Amino acid sequence: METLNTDISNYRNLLKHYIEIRDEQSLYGAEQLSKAFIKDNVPPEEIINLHIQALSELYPDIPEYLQYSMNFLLEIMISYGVAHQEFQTLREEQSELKSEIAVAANMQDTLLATTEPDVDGLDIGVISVPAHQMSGDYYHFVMGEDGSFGIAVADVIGKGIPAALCMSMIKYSMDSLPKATMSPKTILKNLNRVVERNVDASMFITMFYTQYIPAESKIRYSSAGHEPGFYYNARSKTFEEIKTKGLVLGVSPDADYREYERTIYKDDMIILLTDGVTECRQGDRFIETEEVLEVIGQYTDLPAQEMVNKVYKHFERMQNFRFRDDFTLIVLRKEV
Amino acid sequence: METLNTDISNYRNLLKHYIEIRDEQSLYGAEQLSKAFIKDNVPPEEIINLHIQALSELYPDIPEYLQYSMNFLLEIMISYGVAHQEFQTLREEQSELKSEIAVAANMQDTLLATTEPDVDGLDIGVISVPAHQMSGDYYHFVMGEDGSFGIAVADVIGKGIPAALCMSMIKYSMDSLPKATMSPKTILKNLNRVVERNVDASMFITMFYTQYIPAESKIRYSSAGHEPGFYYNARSKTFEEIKTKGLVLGVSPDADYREYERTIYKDDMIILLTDGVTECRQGDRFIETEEVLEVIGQYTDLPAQEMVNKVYKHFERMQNFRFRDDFTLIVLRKEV
Amino acid sequence: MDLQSCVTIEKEWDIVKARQLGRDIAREIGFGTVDQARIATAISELARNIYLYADNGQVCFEVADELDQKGIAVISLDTGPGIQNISQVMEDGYSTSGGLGAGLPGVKRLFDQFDIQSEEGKGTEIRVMKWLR
Amino acid sequence: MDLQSCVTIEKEWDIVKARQLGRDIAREIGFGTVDQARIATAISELARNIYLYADNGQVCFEVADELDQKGIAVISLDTGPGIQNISQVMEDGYSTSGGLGAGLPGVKRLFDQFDIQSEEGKGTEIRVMKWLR
Ligand SMILES: [Mn+2]
Ligand SMILES: [Mn+2]
Ligand SMILES: [Mn+2]
Ligand SMILES: [Mn+2]
Repeated sequence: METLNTDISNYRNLLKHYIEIRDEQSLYGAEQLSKAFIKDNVPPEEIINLHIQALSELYPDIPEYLQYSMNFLLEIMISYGVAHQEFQTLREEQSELKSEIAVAANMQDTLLATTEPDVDGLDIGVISVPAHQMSGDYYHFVMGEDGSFGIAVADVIGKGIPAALCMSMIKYSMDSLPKATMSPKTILKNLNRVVERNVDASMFITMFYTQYIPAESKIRYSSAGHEPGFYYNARSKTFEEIKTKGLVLGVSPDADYREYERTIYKDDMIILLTDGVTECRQGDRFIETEEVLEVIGQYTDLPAQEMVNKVYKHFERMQNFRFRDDFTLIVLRKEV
Repeated sequence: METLNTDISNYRNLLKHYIEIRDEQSLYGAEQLSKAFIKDNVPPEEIINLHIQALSELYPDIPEYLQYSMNFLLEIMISYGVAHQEFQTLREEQSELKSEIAVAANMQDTLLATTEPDVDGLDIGVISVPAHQMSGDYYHFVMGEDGSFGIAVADVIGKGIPAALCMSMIKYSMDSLPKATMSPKTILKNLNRVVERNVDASMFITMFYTQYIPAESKIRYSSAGHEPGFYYNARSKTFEEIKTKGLVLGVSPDADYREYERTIYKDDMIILLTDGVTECRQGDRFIETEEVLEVIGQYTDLPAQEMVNKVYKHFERMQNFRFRDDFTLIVLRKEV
Repeated sequence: MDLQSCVTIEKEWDIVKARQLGRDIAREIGFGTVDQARIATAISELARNIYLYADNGQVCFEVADELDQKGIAVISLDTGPGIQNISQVMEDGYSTSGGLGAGLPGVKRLFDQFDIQSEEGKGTEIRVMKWLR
Repeated sequence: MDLQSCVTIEKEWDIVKARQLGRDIAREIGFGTVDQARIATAISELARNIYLYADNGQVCFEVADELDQKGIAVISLDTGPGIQNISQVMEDGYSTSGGLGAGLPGVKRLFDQFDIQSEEGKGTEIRVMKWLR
């Protein structure tokens, strides 16, 4: 808070120079000095005081009314000084809070870590990026014993910390399901009960659960109100929405889920995602599904992982490097 | 950002009055005006500009050097203005973050909700208050089928959001344990494995698990490095520390826990707690265990719930209404 | 410690009186212009709280003249409704007036020491201290 | 749009030159003292970034004179290392200089419009616009 003598003389000299010559260089000096003051936590009312001191040293015969006017200005500046101090506290608090959240986000990463299954003849690409520090999107691979495996993609309605807390619940619930129960509709039915019982009525979770059965070249899937994925037909080079019906998790304790089935062929792809992908924005406008498919379509020749990376980078740029929702995109391509 | 004409004339009139009379009332007016400016988001450089304008209206023959000096001051104030604007953004961000955390804390409350068992001849009192919005303390009652029940009291090393996230894990893990497994040492052994597998190596959890068996008037307990509880002997009116050994959860995958047993008699009490109770501070000093017991001892005649409430209020006042750690205190009194 | 001088706060004008007295005492002790203005601003805040929320109250001043340091203590006393949740009132940004940096946290920032005691239904005592550097 | 006037930033002195040119143009357009000072401060920030982090760069000015509004555009162009993580650089408090309210978020606050494009290894282009009110 205390103004150093060097500051006073610095300020006075620069001020004198400016009053005499009025060049841009003194003003550039003023700006540099100002930043140094801010860095040293000098509040704005001290600046006014510094100005008064410098003036009266430079011009001892300054008119009285001007002296008084400066005292008045100083009085006005006190509240700005208090606000400035509050700012500094707030900054510290904020950075503490953010590092707390960073730790939690890290824990979440450890917790939700999942391993992509290494299945012959299947190329898998995954990207999942939170909009804020913590993610409310979730994906998980579940290995079955017969070579089949499951993929869960989920999205908590909401973002940030509450969504992340909710998401960790899904993870534990998934873990506690008996591994034998691999049927998508049974998994959703079980999870629905857990969510309904444990989570606040205002929190909903959507999930798309797909089971891949290599022996039959088939997928089975069920959806709990989740954003529909797409089926890419390699022969016609067209996308088709994967239509499903199913209530979001957590609404009704005894929801039942339909199970669908589909055979997939060589070079076909299954595209799973959350609404953070399909509801990207350009300025104030939500993009259309066709635009999303167009973007994905540009990269169908790439390996699955490169493909999802490219699509992500495309939307990142389009949205000015600020996603408004968590973004998860998974591509499965049948190679044989 | 734009200064209104009424502001200019307000400012000018007040300034004129002050220069002429120099009374406290004008300075009080200045302060009120200053607060109004801040409320209207007027940045400090605009205040300097306002001052320049008012001065030149009041004193058209103001010396040139003073004009220039004020321009210099204005230049200095620009960086303060930018900081002031950043402050406003920060305030909004902060309040958003805080309400996000409030939602998460609410979810946590729903999630960790537990029902005190209603057991004949047993009086139970519980209080658990987080230091910040979210708690890293946890307690849970588990009903057994033979009339026995278990009480888990746990504390994540750490506070705030990461601790709370970690705590919800314990809740799910507890839920997924088979109800039949009521033995304290088995429960801790199982939980230890879950924590070790799922949580970051830097996160540790302490837990004290007590099982009450009404038929035998016995408690069985095991501890994973948790703050020791106390046994209150109603005949001698003395407290005795409940000594245990056991590694904190999450350190080693195959930790084993010892199980202890004790018979309790009419009017005896079991006091379970977290270190937020025993490590209360008075000024810069941690209080001693004897002081904690002295405080608890003052209220032993009250019903268990009133007792824990009184103890909490005592420490709340002592710590100037700011707890540094989550505070959990549970009292079981055998009534017959 | 000198004897206390007090200003009873009943009308808005009394806020000005308290400021004036506080500023005069601060000047006598040797505080510079900036600190005088800070002290006056804090007095306003304390006196205004009495004026707005309590029926009865006063702002008092003490001069601390110790061996190694001099300072001013400002004490605000009221028999108002008291403060239910002190931690909340001391939080930044809580002030319902909407102003930045106002309220009791602002008063705390303007002084070196801050103490508050409050009992619901009985009143509030705030004591702040600023030392001359 | 008028033709661009540019200042190449090589030494610290060029920062002053850019400020001067920007301030002159702003004054001609009709911006008042406060806005002139804001524009000059933002120019400093942009030019300093070039001076400190890029080998080669310039700060250019355009006068926008449209039917219903006039304004100034300041464009900073460099062939420096580019910005790896733009979202991070645009976050408040990121600035490693430690100063409050400095950095690109500060520049953004001083103007009405802000655009940034950057490619790693190629350079950065920042374009800001302030309208006369
Ligand atoms: Mn979501
Ligand atoms: Mn979403
Ligand atoms: Mn803890
Ligand atoms: Mn603790």
